[in-house]
Amino acid sequence: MSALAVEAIDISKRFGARWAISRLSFSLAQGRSLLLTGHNGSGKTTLLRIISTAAFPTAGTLKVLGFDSKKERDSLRPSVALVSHASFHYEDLTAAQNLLLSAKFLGVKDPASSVKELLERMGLSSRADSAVRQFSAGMRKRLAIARLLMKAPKVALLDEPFGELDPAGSLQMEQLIRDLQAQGTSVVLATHLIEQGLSLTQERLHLEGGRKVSPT
Amino acid sequence: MSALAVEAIDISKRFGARWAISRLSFSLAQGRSLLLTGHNGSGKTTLLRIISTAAFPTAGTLKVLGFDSKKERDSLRPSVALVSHASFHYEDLTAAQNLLLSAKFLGVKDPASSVKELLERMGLSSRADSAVRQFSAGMRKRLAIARLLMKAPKVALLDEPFGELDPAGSLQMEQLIRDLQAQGTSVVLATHLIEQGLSLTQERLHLEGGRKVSPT
Amino acid sequence: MPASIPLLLLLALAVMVVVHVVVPKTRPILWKVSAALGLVMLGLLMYLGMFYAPPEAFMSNVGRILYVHVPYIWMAFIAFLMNVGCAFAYLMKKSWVTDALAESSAEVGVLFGAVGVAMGSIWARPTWGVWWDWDPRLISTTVMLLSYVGYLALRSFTEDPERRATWSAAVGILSGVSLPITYYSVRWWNSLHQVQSSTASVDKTMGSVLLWGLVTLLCFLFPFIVKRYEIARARQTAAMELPPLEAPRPEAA
Amino acid sequence: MTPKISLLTAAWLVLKKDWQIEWRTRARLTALIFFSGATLLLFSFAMGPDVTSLRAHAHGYLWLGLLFASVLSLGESFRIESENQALTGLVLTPVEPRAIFIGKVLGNASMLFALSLVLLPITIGLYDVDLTRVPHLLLLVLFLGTLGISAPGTVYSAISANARARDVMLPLLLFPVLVPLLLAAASATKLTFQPDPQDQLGSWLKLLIAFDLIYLSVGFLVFPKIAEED
Amino acid sequence: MTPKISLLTAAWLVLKKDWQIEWRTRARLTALIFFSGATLLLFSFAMGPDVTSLRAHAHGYLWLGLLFASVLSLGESFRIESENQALTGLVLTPVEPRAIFIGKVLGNASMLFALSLVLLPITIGLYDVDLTRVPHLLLLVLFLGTLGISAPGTVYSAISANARARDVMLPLLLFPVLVPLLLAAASATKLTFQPDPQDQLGSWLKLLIAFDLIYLSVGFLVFPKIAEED
Ligand code: HEM
Ligand SMILES: Nc1ncnc2c1ncn2[C@@H]1O[C@H](COP(=O)(O)OP(=O)(O)OP(=O)(O)O)[C@@H](O)[C@H]1O
Ligand SMILES: Nc1ncnc2c1ncn2[C@@H]1O[C@H](COP(=O)(O)OP(=O)(O)OP(=O)(O)O)[C@@H](O)[C@H]1O
Ligand SMILES: [Mg+2]
Ligand SMILES: [Mg+2]
Repeated sequence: MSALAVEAIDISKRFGARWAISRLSFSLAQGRSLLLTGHNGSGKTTLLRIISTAAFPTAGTLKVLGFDSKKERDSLRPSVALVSHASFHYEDLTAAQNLLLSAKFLGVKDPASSVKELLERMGLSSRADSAVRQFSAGMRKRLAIARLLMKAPKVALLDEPFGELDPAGSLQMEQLIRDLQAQGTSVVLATHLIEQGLSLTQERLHLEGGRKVSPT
Repeated sequence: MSALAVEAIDISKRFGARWAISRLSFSLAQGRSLLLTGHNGSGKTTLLRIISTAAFPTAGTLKVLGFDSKKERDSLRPSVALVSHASFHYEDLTAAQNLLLSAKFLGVKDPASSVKELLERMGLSSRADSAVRQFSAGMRKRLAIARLLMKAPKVALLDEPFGELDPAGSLQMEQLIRDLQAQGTSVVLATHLIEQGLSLTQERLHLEGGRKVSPT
Repeated sequence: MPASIPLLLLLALAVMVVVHVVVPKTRPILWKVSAALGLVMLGLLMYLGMFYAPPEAFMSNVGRILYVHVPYIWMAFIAFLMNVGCAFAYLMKKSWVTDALAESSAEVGVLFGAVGVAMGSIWARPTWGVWWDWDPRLISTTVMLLSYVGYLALRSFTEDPERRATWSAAVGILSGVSLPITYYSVRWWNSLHQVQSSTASVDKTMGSVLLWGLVTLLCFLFPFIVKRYEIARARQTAAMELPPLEAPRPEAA
Repeated sequence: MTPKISLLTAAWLVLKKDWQIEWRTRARLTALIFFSGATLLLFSFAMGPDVTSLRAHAHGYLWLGLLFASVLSLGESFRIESENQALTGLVLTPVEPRAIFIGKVLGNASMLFALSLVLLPITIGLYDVDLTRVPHLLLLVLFLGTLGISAPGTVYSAISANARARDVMLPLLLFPVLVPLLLAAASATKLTFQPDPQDQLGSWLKLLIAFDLIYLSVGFLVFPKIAEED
Repeated sequence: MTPKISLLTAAWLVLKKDWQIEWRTRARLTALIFFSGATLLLFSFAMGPDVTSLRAHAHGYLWLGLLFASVLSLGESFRIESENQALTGLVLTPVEPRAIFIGKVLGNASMLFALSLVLLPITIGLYDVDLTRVPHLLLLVLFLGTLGISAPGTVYSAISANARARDVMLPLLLFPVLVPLLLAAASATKLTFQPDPQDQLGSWLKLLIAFDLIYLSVGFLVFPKIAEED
């Protein structure tokens, strides 16, 4: 039996009086990838944030890579990474400085050169020394992806990764996802581009009002 | 000769030391629609903001509906509307309050009922009384579109309108664009989904580093 | 007054509150008993304070307000101590019970403290000639109350229950630092106001009347705290119910 | 094409929106009251326990407290507008920038005036001043003073909402401009607390009115230029 | 799995990042200096032209100025972290929250300490005090005092950065907690300006150190709980 990358046991998440995730259970084997779909406001971003340990379920247990996401968050965090609507960057640092900071926190060997390589790869090297405040929407997305790649996580959480990327960037993103998968990373991909998503993943979870339903 | 919706005469826009738009000239006849494409950071958002009079060209003249965008902005503004990355909403007001405010400023007749109708149309009526702060990315986009529809502009500027929308919302957006066009509105559509964009517009402008080039 | 007395009072309160929380059977009875006892004791306190105790040496009869002024402020102290305890307990192990207790003790503490300060102020008018004076004891007490008002404001401005609980536990502990400061302020900054009296400096009968007043008010403090606690719990459980297992049928859209 | 609604209607809508937001979050006024209450307390610490000297300077403390509170209040008022670029959204709607100015000034002034009313009893309690001498004139002074703070405050907070390090920019810009106004307001307030043998209150009031008119009209002229890119 | 870098390395990186941002924008310290300079000036206006009384209270004005500046500075320091949810990003990287606390406290304290150094000449100029009596002790008092402001300040600004009406929430929470510390710092400063016949400076310094230790350790314990959702 292969280990589980994600295992949700009856999790729910409440905001104020509203349940964004309701009694959700599912599991994903390590190495396999999951497509997350659902209407606007169905809870995709919330679920990804919970898996990334940026938020925690109000009730229920979530295990990621065998760790309880709430109690063992410290052990879990080095192995998951999230790209979402909020980009986590410091607006007044440059792209290179932002990445370098992550690299140092992660204890990457030779941070400077891996920053350079990643910026190159995401097509940002000509703007490495611009403050993020001056970036366009797509450039921000690219930088966020670079940050995820820097971490080389075991579980990669991608929230609408194709949004804002130009066609070339979109193709590259697909390739990146395949590369991650080839290295054994489980990808959880939330997107509204269902065909594209289906071609990249093996499993699917469709949410409606925070509940699991079969896609229609 | 039909009147021109947009006429750019050698416009440029500088941020700091960098030119986001360089010596751009183009025109768009009233009633026709334009597809705006280009790599990330090529200047699409900047151009749309300039057309909407949220920003002004550093050099050159831009005429929208025959008005000089800088000098006659007051006459122009009631007729253009923009949906972009920044949503213009008050986070602490509810969806309905935000729309109602716009409606009153616009002097719409019977504002309450048109707010209700628009929220219904954009699938937000169940969340009309939630603060925008609690909205998901797609719900914010829907609210921004509702605001544009409220204005019924002669020139509609749409910056990646399909981003963040679920498939149903995306289809509805296409239909909305066609409806706008049927009423004689010129649509300027910036998107990375080129096929979808081409099927909705008659003309195309491809930017590279802020300059007009022919798409490859 | 020996330092052990306030600690004993705190202990008594803690035991009663724990009993109330842990043993459901006592819930309808205990607070009523306490309140009733308090009422009876209050009647006696009036008599003792007005007629039995000797007039205060410097302030004559106005000084008799002492027998409620001091107990009120002491009750606020005890409630805030309880708040700090609950805040620590919450950060150690999350529990809605300690969160609710923290909320109720802070609110009741602010209430009792405000009454106590108001009485002090009423007292100050005839004795010092002003409503208020710049004195370390008065200021530190007021500042302590203000820091708990800030605590309550934060609670009411935070909607998410989990955040509210952890944030306010953190703020509660930091505010708790003002308790010992208030207590010692008289020694640090030499004070106009009375320092803590020792048994030596206070007449025997006065001391015992004061003690009577303290116990009386403790009998009121307890029902206030548990009643407020029950309100907080009710609000929590209303927000806490899990969503139904199946989606409600009609809302299929 | 002229806008469909009048300048004053638009200003009223802007003002109402501010009140609405304040009402929904309800945090601002409450927090301001405690903030300036605490500030007044702090002043008396710094000045030591001399009651007569405190009473003699109560007018100064009152206005300093209001000034610091206004920095926070103005900052908050434009933080609301810079989230999601809401101010740009208003301008594009279109709403006349001058209407935005009027609405915002009145919104800020009403907040500060309400605050000053709440601070009065605190002033009595802490500094033992006598407010009953000419209460109507005292109210007038408070009204004119808070309006005078709001007019340049609105302009500057609009600027600093877009500038870098905006929280710290605002007071930097604002304080120097406000010094004369504060001086006038504090002096006038003093004369409502204490006897006014030489009948100077009237001239301070006139000065205050003049400041208000100047600041309001300058703001009215200048605000459209800064509310949008130019 | 243990983090790959030590707590102190991480704290140092957080601190360096704050300095880097400050250096790029360069706005914060400049603006703070002008702000507290203006504050000191306003105090002397509000208190009237009595030089001896000004000199006698200079220590109080100095710390009040620092206190108001610290509210702005702390608010700005966490505005940076709440844009783009950068603080959440740090926690997820993962960076130990306690490292973030240490880094942020030192960042804020260094900013305030720098500010206090700049304010000293202004204090001389405005209030004519004598700083040369025990300069090393004065520096020590300033250091301990600004560190003591930063410790609870960091905790509270992290909270209020996410709370509603955050600009006004911070001082509301912070001021009451800081009052005793300020009192101790101001009293100690007074004794460095003026003769200290009863040799009380030492005990004030001890009190200050005690406050710092308490606030730092409480903050150290509490910060991890509030840096992330729980
Ligand atoms: C105006 C606000 C006042 C406040 C905030 C205040 C505060 C306090 C506090 C906190 C205590 C408890 C001290 C302790 O036992 O440790 C206390 C006790 C006491 N207060 Fe006040 N007080 C005020 C006014 C006055 C006035 C005007 C008087 C009398 C002139 C007074 C006389 C006393 C006495 C005699 C005690 C008892 C001390 C003892 O036996 O422990 N207080 N007050
Ligand atoms: N406020 C600003 N300050 C400085 N530079 C800016 C600013 N806004 C945009 N730019 C720069 O202008 C250029 C064009 O940006 P713009 O946002 O218009 O790109 P875009 O075509 O919309 O890209 P995307 O597809 O990623 O949304 C970019 O190089 C960007 O870095
Ligand atoms: N901070 C919040 N406070 C209150 N409600 C929230 C918050 N964040 C999300 N929600 C609510 O939770 C639900 C799920 O939101 P979420 O962002 O997860 O949706 P989503 O599936 O990602 O939608 P989209 O496709 O639009 O991005 C929505 O109803 C939303 O209103
Ligand atoms: Mg989403
Ligand atoms: Mg763009």
